[in-house]
Amino acid sequence: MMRFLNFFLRLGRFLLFIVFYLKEILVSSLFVAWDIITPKNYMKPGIVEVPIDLKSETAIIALANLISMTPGSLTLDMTPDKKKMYIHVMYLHDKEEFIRKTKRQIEQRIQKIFE
Amino acid sequence: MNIGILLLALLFLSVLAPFTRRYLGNAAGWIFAIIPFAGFVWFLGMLPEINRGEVFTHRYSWLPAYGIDFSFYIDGLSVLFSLLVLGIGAFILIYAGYYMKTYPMKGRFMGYLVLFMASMVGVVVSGNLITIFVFWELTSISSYLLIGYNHEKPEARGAALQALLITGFGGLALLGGFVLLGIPFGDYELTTLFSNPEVIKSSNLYLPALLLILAGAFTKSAQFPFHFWLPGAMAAPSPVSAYLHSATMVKAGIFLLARLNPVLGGTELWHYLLSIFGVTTMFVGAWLSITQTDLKRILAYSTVSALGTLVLLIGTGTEYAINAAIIFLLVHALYKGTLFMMAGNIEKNTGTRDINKLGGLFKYMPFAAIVMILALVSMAGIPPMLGFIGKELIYEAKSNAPSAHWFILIAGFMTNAIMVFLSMRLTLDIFWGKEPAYDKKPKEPSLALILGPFFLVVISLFLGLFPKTMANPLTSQAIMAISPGMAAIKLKLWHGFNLVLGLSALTIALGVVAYKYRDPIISMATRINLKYFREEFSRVFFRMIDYFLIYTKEQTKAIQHGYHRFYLMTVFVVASILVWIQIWNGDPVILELNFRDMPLNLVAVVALIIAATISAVVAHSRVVALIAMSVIGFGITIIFIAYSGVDLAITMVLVEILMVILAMAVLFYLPKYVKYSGTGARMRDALIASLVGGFMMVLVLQAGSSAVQEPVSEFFKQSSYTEAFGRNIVNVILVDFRAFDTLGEITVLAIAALGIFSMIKLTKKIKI
Amino acid sequence: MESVILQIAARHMRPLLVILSLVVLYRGHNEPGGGFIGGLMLGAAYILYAMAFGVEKTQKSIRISPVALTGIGLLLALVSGLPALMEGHLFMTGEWTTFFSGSSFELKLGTPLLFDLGVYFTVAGMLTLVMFSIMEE
Amino acid sequence: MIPVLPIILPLLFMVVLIFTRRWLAFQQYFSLLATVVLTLVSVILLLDVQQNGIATLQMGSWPAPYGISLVVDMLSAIMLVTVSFIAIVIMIYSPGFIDKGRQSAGYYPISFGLLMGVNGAFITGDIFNLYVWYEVMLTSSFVLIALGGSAEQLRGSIKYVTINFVASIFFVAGIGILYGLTGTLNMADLAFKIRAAGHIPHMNGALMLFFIAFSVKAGLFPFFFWLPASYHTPPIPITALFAGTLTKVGIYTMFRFYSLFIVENALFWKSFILIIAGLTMTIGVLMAASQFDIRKILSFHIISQVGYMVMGLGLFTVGGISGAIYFMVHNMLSKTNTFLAGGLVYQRSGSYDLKKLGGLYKASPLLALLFFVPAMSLAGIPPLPGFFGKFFLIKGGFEAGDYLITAVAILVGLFTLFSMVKIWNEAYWKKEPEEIKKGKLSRRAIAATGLLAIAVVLLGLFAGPVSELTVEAARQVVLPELYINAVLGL
Amino acid sequence: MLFLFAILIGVLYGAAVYLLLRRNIFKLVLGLIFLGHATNLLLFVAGGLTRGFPSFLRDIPGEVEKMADPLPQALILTAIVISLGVTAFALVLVYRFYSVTKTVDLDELSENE
Amino acid sequence: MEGFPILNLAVNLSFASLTISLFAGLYRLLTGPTLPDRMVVMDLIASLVIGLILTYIMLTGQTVFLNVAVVIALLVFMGNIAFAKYLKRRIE
Amino acid sequence: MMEWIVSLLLIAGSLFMLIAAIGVVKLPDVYMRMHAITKAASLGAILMLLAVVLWHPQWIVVIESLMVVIFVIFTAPIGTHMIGRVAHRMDVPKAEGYLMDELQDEPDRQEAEGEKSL
Ligand code: NA
Ligand code: NA
Repeated sequence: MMRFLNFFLRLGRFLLFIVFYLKEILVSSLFVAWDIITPKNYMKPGIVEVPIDLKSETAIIALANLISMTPGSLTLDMTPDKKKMYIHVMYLHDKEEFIRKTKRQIEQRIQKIFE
Repeated sequence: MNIGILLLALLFLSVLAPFTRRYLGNAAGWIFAIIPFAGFVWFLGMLPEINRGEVFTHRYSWLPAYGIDFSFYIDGLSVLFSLLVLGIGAFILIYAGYYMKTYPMKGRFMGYLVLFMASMVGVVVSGNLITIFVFWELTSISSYLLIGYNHEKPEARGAALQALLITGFGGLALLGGFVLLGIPFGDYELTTLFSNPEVIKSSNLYLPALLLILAGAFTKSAQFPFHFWLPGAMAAPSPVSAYLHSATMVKAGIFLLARLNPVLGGTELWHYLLSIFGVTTMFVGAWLSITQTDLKRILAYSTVSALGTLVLLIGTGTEYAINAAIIFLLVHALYKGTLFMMAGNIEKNTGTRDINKLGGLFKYMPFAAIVMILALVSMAGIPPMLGFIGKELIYEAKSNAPSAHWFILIAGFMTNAIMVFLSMRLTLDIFWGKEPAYDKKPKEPSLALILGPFFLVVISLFLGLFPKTMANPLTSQAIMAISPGMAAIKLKLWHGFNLVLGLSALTIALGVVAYKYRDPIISMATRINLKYFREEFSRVFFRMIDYFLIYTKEQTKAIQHGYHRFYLMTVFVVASILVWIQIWNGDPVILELNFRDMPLNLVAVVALIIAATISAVVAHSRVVALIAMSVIGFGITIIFIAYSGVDLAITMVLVEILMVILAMAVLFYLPKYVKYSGTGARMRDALIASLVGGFMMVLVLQAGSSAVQEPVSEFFKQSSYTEAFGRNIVNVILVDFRAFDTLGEITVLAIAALGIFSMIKLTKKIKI
Repeated sequence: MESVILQIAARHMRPLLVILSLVVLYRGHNEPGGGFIGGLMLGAAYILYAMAFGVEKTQKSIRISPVALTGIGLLLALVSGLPALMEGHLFMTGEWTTFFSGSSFELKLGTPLLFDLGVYFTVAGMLTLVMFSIMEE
Repeated sequence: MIPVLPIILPLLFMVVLIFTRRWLAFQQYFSLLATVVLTLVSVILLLDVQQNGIATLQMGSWPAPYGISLVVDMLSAIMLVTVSFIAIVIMIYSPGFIDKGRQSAGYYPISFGLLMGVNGAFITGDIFNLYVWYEVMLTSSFVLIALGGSAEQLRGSIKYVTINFVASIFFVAGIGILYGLTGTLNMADLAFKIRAAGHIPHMNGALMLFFIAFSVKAGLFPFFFWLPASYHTPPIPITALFAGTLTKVGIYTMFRFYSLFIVENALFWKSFILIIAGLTMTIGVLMAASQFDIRKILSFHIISQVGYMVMGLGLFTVGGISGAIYFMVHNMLSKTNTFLAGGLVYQRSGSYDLKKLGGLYKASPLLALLFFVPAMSLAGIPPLPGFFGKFFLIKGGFEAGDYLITAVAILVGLFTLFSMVKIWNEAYWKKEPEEIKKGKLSRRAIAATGLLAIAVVLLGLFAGPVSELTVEAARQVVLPELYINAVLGL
Repeated sequence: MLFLFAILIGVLYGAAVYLLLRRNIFKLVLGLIFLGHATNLLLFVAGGLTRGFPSFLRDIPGEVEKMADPLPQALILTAIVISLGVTAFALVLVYRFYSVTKTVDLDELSENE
Repeated sequence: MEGFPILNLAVNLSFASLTISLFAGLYRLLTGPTLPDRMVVMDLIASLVIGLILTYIMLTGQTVFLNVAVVIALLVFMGNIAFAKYLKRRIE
Repeated sequence: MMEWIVSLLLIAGSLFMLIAAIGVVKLPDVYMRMHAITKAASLGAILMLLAVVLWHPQWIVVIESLMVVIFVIFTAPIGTHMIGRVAHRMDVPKAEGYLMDELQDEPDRQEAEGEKSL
């Protein structure tokens, strides 16, 4: 029974997450699109090392993919021990801020869904 | 007894021969001779019936679909030849059994001899042109194997090759001639041919048929300018020379001319062709024999001359001429067989055949000497040997010829004088004269070695002494077979004093004189030969072969040059030419340009594919080329989708992706791309490419613009769901309507996979 | 060391691709798909796995060798022609049976489907055989 | 049912051999048994065709022209029997010659793939299906020719694969165009439509594409390059198998297509084919004369002799076609036999190079005989079958009034004789070089070669009955209505 | 559209031929792949072009008449798969060729002929 | 789609932008400059093909084409992996 | 009404793809180009699929459309990851103005030689 409930909890989180995620994609996509079609470039690129706390492989790959699908960031590589991820960021204003935001907005949500 | 049984027995014997040596040893010859001797007797027994004018025929169904039977036709001509072949053959086998005592592979040798005997009998008793041809070719092959007996010597191999090629060439021509001959007759049976002999002469196939058949007969019978293989054939051991290359095989051509005389003869063309070739050969053969010193080569050239005489006589075609031909044939076979066997004996005893290194042999081997001298007497045409009768008849024939060319008569006269000269030379230089130092003392040949020569000479002598009772019964029917309606002339040794006798006497006188002045004559002949026959024919022949080989080598280098690109280029260029010609000659292409039918997006896709194609072609990087390939693949996928091919599009995408993976996996190992071709080559290739692309374009236009009323696929649309229970028609076609295609196709996949698998696994193991 | 992300992805995708390939195979008679496409997808599943983990590991995880798979496919395709003979029809004539006839789960099975299964295995076997051979080099 | 067996049995055998590829001895004996079974089936088919006329079968019971038709007429039946007999011989020979590595690397199953393709090509009555069998055959041959992968083999294979691939592409392009023009793939139906319509526009191009494709496969001038470039590279049983089967499939198909599809422009096609035939036989034989490698001589001869077969087609009379078919059967047997004998030479002396060989006549009478019989057959010496083949063709040629090509054919015979004798003189008669290897001959290889030599002799001795079959086959080729009616049931 | 497709097919064949005539063995393989593409397209176009009606039977009245000809599609599918097999084989052959001879220059094929 | 001019317009616009995009991709393929630059073009083209397929579905109403899109979406990345592996081998 | 929504979605989706393509042309280095593609693929496809689903509201269409979306989202990043990773290893030149490249300093980037997994 608990497991059943747990599943629905996760599903709810998952759906919420998707809604959030679609909004996020749309907004930042528009921003990137704007940046592309306007002559002036706003980008401040960089490749950032992000430590990850996820354990399950499913969760890790979900994280990697979501980061890539999020406009402005792209998973480039991961250490074999699955502890660090290297992310290419297009608008890197503040590294720490980026890491915080990624961990909070994506990693933690994923953790709740998959682990 | 049946002729078929005789032939089979001989063939069986020839197959058995190689295995007999171990059991029979040197006695093999005697035992082998039994069958030919039995055959000889059998043919002798036929003579009475034959002389009553009977002809024996047997027919066996052979190639019914082609209306060709395997048939025998035994008449006087066949019997005469068979008696010669089997009679002389029996002696030769006995002779060879001892002669070859010390040689290796005697068994095979005897086998070939018997095989030849069977083939030769086959030729003369065949009742069908094709049957004749089969045996004819077998004589060539057995001759080849016999000439090449001493095959470790290059000369023997060369001589065998030369003989085979020349007689083989003749054989092929002969086959062509026979086939042509069969067209107007509708049959190859001799009986058919003889029953209506005029058919071919009125046909326009006469000329080609005649020329081809003559090519066959002349090469086999060593007529000038094909004569040179015969002296070359002396590389064979003496039994072979005695048997094949004097007494029998070379007469096959003569036999053929005689056999076909009723069908082909009697025309001006026949007459002139045979006379010209005959007389030339007769004289050239005799003339070339003058300067020879090798005993066997002297005999060989004199054989050439005799063969020329025979052709000349058949070509002359008068009653006398035909009579003379048959008698001379007999004469020549008897004395030449003897002479060759004796030449072998002499060589065996003294170790040489060079007449300059021989001399004084009479006192060592008087009996053998007498045998040989009698044969030489016959050759010189001196009584009482049969040779005299022969020569008389020849003179008679020549002087009575319808177009009695003095030229022919003089040439004949000279030839005979040379024969007398040769006879004297051989007699005196070998048996008397200066005696060299022999390694070991020569002695009389053993019984088996002298038996043959002795009997042949004796027969010649008896035939000469009692021509009416002995020679006439043998030959009269043969003469009638050659020329129906002609009678055999009553033969006699003494004709009284007449022109012919005068000529004979003069011939002998001239020969004797010539012998007296032999040294200046020989040196003169040598000088003339050096001037006019600077090259021996056989050397010319081999040089021609060399040139031929050089030519073929060059040709091969030019065509099969090894450059893969140019092979492909040839294929493409020729294909373009052929297809463009077809397009040019075909129906006109009506081009309807309907721009409404061109959605811009598809135009763009086409443009994209073309652009990607060009970039793949000019790409300097393989990765670029491969990516361009996948762009093309995607472009084609879009086209498939735009025109309703769903399964196609899916498969295309999948295959494209997998292909890229595969190509990449392989590319790992290849080195970086290198540009090899220059601009000129590129322009040329572009031109070829556009030719091919162009014709494909036109063909597609033609096919695509033609509307088909009722393609078979209508059936698939109608019955896919109702009968095959599937809504995806493409899939239903693949797994049901045309599942057999699919079965083959997956087999291709499996085989390719296995191939790749083993190519990689196996080459790992094998060191290269 | 191969990319961890790829390995994780391959581990996840292989079962997905296998199931999808079966779906495509089954649907093929009525919808786009069929033995070829299914087989190509099945092959792709294992190739992906091999690209992530190497051939050896992949082969260990399948148990059946690609050669055998190819052979089984061919044999199935061949055998699918035989039931027709038992029915007295010509070779490769489609023979069908219907399960749950009339109900909403009506299921038509026939030898052409078996044939398609043979195609499926052969194609997959071929692909894996080829790719494994090359990748092992 | 029987007409499908020569196709599916090899597939079945192939599958069995795939599964048992680790048991070499089993593979050897099973393959032999399997080829015997195939031969029996083919003989039964032949007898059936002889008794009941052209046999047809509709795959999957789908009626012609919708389904795939299998058609066995006399020509197909003869080819089937010949090929499967050759396969028996090869299967006896191979274990004694091919190294174990190659044998266990798929030689046996893939050989059956080849047989499947070859038989399929002989039997099918559908042009696309024909393409499929062609590909089965070619892919198998690609694999076989590259099997083992020595540098020489790979060099040959690349040429072989590329040029044949191009030909296949031409073939399939022609099929597509023909389908676009007529809407059918069934050969009988196509032939029927062509005859019914009188004139189908634009067909010339497609026909020429077919001609080019088959010319490449058959090794006609000027498309033969792949053949001499590759045939001398694999182990000799493979070459022998190829020599006995592959180019003949091209010829067979050409016969079939010519008979069914050439209605218009017959004169153009006839003269075109005769010219190609003349050039092929001449150039092939001249190139053979220049060679010193036994395998190369024989390979170039294949080309020359293919010219003879095409000549028979060009005559397009019962006599000519029958001659060509007989010639083809003879050539398949004799050529395979010479190759196998060449393999024995190699086994004995370690070389194919005439310059390095010699003394075999003395060393081994059996070896000499085993070469002499097929070589003389190729050279057209009676009573061996080569003579009859040549004779039938010459007869056909003269009777058809095509004197020039017949004269060429006659002359080429001389050069053929020359090159056969060249091998004989050099390898057998020449004195044995001192440094020559004295290898041991495999009994199986000898037995196989001997069996084939006996078959060659028998083919000559029984030229009568055989030529009755070929005449019947030729009649069916010359009268395509028989084929059309048999398939469409008209 | 036929005209454009004909041009496209011509270009593809032309490109294939051009590539086959190159000396680099990689281009040869590329040429083979191009030949396959060109031929697939040729079969497709020569069999007749139909837009928007894939050959799936959906019991919609009148659809069957407009439906694309399924047969050429089936043929192309077969041809695609066959050329996949053959091309794969050719690729591996080329690879073996290189690893044995250490060259990608086709002109070095001429050795020993 | 018949009777909906706006949809027609949308389809055409979609085709237009997608085909322009295709050429953009080709441009990048030809200009590079690096191999990874060219490799990403394949992804772009694959996406564009999915777009084109969807547009064709709108044009013809034939939803079966979705199957093609599914396959492309599912498997195109394998091409990337292969390229990546090839390049990786080259730098090693 | 529905046709307007559908049209809008279709145009929007294709425009996103166009922008992605422009991005591929315009953006200065390979990483940024990959950004453009990854997003365009998903977003453009999602919008256009929405159009299709709305216009053809059948279960099978919905399911297949969902499959396209999920697969794109799942696979496209893996592809880009692979390319990005190898590009970085190849030291593909980066555009100007990078704030940092921490992957460059990653000690494990150079992998052991001779390892063969493909
Ligand atoms: Na059409
Ligand atoms: Na010949």
